[in-house]
Amino acid sequence: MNEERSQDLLAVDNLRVCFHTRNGTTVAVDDMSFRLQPGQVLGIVGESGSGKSVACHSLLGLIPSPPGKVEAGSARLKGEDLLRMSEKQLRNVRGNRIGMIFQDPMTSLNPYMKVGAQLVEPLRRHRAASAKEARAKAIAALGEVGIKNPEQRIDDYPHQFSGGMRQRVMIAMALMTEPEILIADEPTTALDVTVQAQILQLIKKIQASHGMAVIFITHDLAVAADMADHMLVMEKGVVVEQGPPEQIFKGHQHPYTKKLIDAIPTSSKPPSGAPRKLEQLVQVNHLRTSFSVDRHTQVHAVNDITLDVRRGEILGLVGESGSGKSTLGRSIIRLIESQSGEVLIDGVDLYQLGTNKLKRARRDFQMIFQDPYASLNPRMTVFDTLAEPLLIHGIAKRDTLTEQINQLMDDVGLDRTSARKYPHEFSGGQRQRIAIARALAPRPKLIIADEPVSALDVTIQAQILKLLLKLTEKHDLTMLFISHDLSVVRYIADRVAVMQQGQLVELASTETLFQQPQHPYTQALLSAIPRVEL
Amino acid sequence: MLRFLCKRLALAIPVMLVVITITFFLIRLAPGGPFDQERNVPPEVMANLHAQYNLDAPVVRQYFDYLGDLLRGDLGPSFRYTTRSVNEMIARGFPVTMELGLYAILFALLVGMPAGIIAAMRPNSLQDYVPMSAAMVGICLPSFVLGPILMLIFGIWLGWLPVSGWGSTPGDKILPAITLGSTYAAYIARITRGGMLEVLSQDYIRTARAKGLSTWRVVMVHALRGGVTPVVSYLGPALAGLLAGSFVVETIFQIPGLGRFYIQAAFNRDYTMIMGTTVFLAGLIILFNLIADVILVWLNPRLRQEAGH
Amino acid sequence: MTLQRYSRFILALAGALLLSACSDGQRTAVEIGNEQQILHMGNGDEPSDVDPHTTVGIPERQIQLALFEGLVSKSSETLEIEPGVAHSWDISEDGLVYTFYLNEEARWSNGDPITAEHFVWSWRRALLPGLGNQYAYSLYSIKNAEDFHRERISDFDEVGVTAVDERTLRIELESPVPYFLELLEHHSFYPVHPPTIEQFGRPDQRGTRWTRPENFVGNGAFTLKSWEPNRVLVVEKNPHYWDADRVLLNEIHFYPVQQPATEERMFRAGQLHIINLLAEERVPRYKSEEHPALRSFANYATYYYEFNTRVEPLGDPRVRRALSLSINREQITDQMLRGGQRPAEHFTPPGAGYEARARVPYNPEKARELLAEAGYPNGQGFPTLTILYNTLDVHERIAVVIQQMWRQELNVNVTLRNQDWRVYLASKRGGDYHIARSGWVADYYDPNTFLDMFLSDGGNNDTGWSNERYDELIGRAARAEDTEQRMEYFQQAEAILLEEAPIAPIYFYQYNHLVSPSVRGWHSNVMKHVNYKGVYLESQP
Amino acid sequence: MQRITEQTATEPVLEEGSSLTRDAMHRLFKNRLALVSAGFLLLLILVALLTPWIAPYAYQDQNLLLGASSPSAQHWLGTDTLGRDQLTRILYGTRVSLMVGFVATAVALGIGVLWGATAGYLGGRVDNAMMRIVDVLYALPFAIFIILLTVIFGSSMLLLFLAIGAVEWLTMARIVRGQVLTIKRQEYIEAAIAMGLSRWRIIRRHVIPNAVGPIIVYTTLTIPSVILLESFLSFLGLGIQPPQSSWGSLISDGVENMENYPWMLIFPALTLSVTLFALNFLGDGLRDALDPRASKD
Repeated sequence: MNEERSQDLLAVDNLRVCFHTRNGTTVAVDDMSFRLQPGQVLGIVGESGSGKSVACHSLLGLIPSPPGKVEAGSARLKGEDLLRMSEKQLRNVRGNRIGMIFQDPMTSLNPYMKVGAQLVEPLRRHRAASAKEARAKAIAALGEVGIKNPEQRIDDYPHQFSGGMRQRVMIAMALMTEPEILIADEPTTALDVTVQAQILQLIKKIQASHGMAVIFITHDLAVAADMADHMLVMEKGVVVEQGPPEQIFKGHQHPYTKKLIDAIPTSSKPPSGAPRKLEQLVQVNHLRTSFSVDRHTQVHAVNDITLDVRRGEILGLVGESGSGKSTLGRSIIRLIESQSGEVLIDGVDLYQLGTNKLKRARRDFQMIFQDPYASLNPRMTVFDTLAEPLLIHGIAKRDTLTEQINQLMDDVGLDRTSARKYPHEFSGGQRQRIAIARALAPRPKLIIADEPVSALDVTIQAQILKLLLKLTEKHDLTMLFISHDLSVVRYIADRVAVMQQGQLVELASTETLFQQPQHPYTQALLSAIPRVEL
Repeated sequence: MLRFLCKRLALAIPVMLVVITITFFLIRLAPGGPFDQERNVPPEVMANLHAQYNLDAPVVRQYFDYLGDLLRGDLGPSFRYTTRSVNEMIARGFPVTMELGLYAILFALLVGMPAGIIAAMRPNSLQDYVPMSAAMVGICLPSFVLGPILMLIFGIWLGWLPVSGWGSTPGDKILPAITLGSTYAAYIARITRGGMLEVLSQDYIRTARAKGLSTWRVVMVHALRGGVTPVVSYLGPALAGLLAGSFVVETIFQIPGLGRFYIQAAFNRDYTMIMGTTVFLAGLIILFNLIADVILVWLNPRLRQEAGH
Repeated sequence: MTLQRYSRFILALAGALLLSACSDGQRTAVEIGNEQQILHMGNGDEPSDVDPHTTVGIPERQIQLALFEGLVSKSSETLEIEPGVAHSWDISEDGLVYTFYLNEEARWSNGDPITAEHFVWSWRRALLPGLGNQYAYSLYSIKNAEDFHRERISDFDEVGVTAVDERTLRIELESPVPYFLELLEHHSFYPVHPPTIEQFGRPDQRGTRWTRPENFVGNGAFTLKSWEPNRVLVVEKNPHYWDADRVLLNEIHFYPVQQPATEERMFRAGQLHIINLLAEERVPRYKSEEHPALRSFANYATYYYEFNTRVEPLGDPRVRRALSLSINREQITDQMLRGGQRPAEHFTPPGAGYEARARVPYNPEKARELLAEAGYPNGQGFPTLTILYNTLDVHERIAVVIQQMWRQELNVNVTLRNQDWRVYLASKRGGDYHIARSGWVADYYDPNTFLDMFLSDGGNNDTGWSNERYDELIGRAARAEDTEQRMEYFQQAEAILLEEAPIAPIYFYQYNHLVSPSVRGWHSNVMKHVNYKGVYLESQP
Repeated sequence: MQRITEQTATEPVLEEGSSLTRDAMHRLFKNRLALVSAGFLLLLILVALLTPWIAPYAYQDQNLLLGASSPSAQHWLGTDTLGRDQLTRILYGTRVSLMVGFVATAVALGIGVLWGATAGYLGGRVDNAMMRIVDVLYALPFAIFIILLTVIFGSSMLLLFLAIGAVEWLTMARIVRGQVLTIKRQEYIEAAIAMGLSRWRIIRRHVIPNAVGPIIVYTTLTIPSVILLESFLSFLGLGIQPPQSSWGSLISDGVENMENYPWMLIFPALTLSVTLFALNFLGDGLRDALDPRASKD
């Protein structure tokens, strides 16, 4: 590994980064080494907290310091060690020889400045370009990343661009100085699949045309495989395996790599043993929910939707952000009031119930939320969180309470002894288990799961999905599973409904939908999924 | 934008009405009339005096008369400063108070913002602790202590600056502005620091640094706009509070400002003067809050655009 | 920007500010004033007006002394009556008719001559009911003046003031008033310029624009130059004044400075020649330094406590006397105030040919005896009373000290209550108090101004105390033709006042203020009377 | 804890979790400055409570013969112009100032929390109406109103409490409302609604416990501003009734005498400043402890 090759563009050796906080020292990156050749795409894969971003940021001195500190190692960019450069020298590298793009395009552009002003900055700084030159170059760059009317759009503010467009602006900004290396830190994680596909395409194209080296950081193995020539797999700050994608996928050595690969939901739902009942549990008729943005504009988040959920099935509800899928989920159980339409659960129209009847009826349908950090009251122990629905609906008596809670803890695979702990003491996956236990507590008939795994790392995601499958089976639950991730839906759902702009565009059984998508939108969605094609 | 302004101005009317009503009846509840003196006067004289100022009418009648006059922009004659109308007193006092307030705010901004920015650049270091401790001292030192101390040092011991007056000798505006501004400087320093810390942790600051920009440019061009937002929203109420609270400094430094008029009016039971200044100040407070809101909108391109439509 | 850079920036800013301030050399207002004969004076409150018929306060009085002149004037050095607008006068044998002969040179500040008719017009105005002149009662010694003022008669011809001719004014009195000439010097007797007043409103209209600098016409040694509220009021020499040769100052600047501490700082910073009042706590320091600017002189005024005799147990004279006897006045003046005040063992301050014989000494044994007689041996069963005073540091400290004295000497507990001036007045007037701090400053230089206050129907008697014998003695004094006899009546009345003790005198005021040594011809006196004539400034003291 | 003891012997012992509050305490204990401040304040409160027993002199004791004397063995912090022991005066002043600080803040807290929480939780038109009222009151020149009130009705402790409380509750209401609005949008509230909990139970169990942190922080920051406000009133002679003393009245006496008897200004001013410092540090410390991510202004 240590032989010095003259054509190395970037040679990182034995990098070690620590964070010294009040609560002690954490080693974020340990003994990391890699090489990057000109024109190469290096994919760094790992789950959250694996140190993949810290490593790259520390190369440019962009980690918060204190508490972060580079403790050892070297990073030679054409022989010059970045880690030993003064802040001033580093500034000449940043945005000049190494460009960066970040995960969240919504927050990574300065909302107070026109994009043009932000675009020209690297050029003005590093090339001492005149304002006019820089502007011309910026317009050209915007054009190159596929923004229409760049002459006009250059004077817009970031909020006037959509998420995908903003990521294009970010890329254009990184390209302004024609850097030797582009570090892309999870550039598509916050985007919808269709947009993600476009952006990935764009990066590929630009990489090829400019001959740049790219470090592509992602948690998504499939995306990395799609992009990279060479991959690094990181776990807890350590590079556990590296090699070309084929080698990683086929000939992997490390158990963690295997775990990652296994966690990718590729298969469809294993056919269940019991014969499917076709009886309906929920019937939604012509449901409409709209919000007024201001006096003149109304957004029809749910626009005349009719669908049914059958007893015992998992109905997947798919759509990109803003498609109204969450609103539909919430409208069904009247967490958001609809303007018209009806929701029949077991034949009873929810929208006809009075306040008190509704409260009592609520034990029959529960909800699991996306963000496991926000969905649990931080000031209640797990015990209290689980006891609440049990006591409210008179399911448990004082003397059976502990027993029932223990049962719930067992069900979701949590240690009984941790019932007295508070949510913040658990990891994200464990929290989601608590939330599932809470939803299960009143023994509901229907569970609305709103993106329950999208905030979780892949390995955790796989566990939670398995758990959900197991539990629906065990408790004979019906579930409306809302997700933007088609692979996940394919893995868990019996039937899939696709939503676009408040409307239901397609509803079919999972296999039918994935094999023969009818609606063009469904087709677009499916084709945008990054696949591991080896 | 126009609708927003109209809405806010429409809201101001009931506010003003409440202010007027509360003040009007409150001062009439107070024991002691405006013409009480140490030496008693015969009841006939008192009755004549009251008649001269419409004080013999039923209170409710007086109230509506007052409202009527107010609509015509007439705040009435001062009871205490008999030759002067309240309008005239306000016209004389307000510019002085306003000028003092502006200097004080200017001082507060000039000292407070840099201090806050500097502190935010290296949190929890000496560079943070020194200006922030100074700010704390500023908050904890009431102006009626700071003023006399400054006067003693700079006015009497060193003889550099005058200890009283306003615009009659050069430099007589410096000490009052500093005295009045120091507390605000301290608050602004703290708020700026907080705002800057918030902004400096934003993603777009990382973007700016990743572009290789200098710290100076990152802070001044990228962070400042967002970082000063809380300062701006603080400034509206602060300036209003400063105008209403300048009386201590005005008293200590012999400044013929509105605050001093007001306090004297309260002690003198100068009903019309109390009413006039209260109404005027309440109007100002509303106005300044409105201005602050407008600036906030203007600072934020997204809101600016929405307001523009 | 580093810390160093920042601190350098701030230092530079501060330096620039200071430089800009100091560039004008070091000459103070006082130094410039000395050269240009401009006197800078601290003057307490902002004057409400300068109209002599509608104002009541001392600050206004100080200014009116420069802007107006009565029939007679008073020397500030000897307090003797001197000619004013009238160069001479006759008094009838029975003391009821006064005839004044006006100086031909006497003119208004616009050059018009002053006529006797102007005085008649002015006094009529002062008495017009509609004007609401709070000092109108000082004209009541004139025949029928009170009836006119109280609207019992409407024809002013019946009032005893007549312009015999252009330069002769005759005044008839209700009854002889030995101190009538003293009264004439009071501002309610000042003449005002009829055409000017009529130009800006009715004669009985308050607060018209006639007292604005641009409109003002007066007859004093000075005339109004400018007036910026709460900043400064400037008067300048009146060239038409009959005695203009003796007026040496070009201008006087009156600064409204409420706080004594501020005033003193201004004096020290060279912004004032004269300060109105030196705060008590500063006096000892100036005294010990023998500071040349300190002027300390007795004032014809008394500080005392009033007892509300309608409230038990204060209805009992023994209780009142006991409370009064147990105040250690000497300690208050010598240990606490230390501003030269004299302990007041009687009510009327010595002066004007009168010194009371009766005394309330500090005698705690006697006080305890009296209290026991009244049924409160060693203070047992004595209810908790309250001392009321208006909000001011001195009053507060005196109340605290007296509270402590009563506790120690009599085992009597009192609480303190401070009220804003107007509320305090309302409480006192409404009888809503137990014991109230009070002070009386003489209107004129005669014991009567003190003693007639406690007449049963006295307008300023808030104690509820009445005593027929006392009323009779004061009445006799008013009618007495012989000064010695008159003083004897006062002596007897005062003895009753002290024995019955509706009040407890505490000290006689001492007036302390600072007058820069460069001010010459300034005489501080017992009546706080100022005569700006003859005052001048000298740079090298 | 009852439920734990009911466990059968075979059950494993439950692990005690540590709540956010306990975590916050933990963090607070690590913040030395805040801890020292808290200690100082506790000491101050203790001293204030015990003043009648520990003060070297009775508060009204005066010695006119002594007058103002500099610090000595008998009078550690000197005496004032009436020869009253300065230490005693400051101790009694502490009682008054702290009482004004605490009670007025409590008044503000009471009204503000109730108002803000109601408006925030009910939302919609009620919220609109209630917050408009707050806006209206904000527009009143309140500093001046307090002065007017104390001038007119005399300055009783009760009036001070009410008047100052009446000013400070507005900000408190706004903060609480903001807090409630944020909490209301949290998914755990939605979860609670989905569970069929009653509105009152949601407020009690889910909203209030989560709003407590910022309220406590703001409270510690309100107390110093109340104490300062009282001192301003004292400066105008509208503060507390003598012979009682408050820090404000002592300081304003001290300012008058600062050249002659500097100890009359230095010691009360020092006490006031150190206390305000401590309250501010404690407030900052609490804020950091309760919300480690929150901005530290």
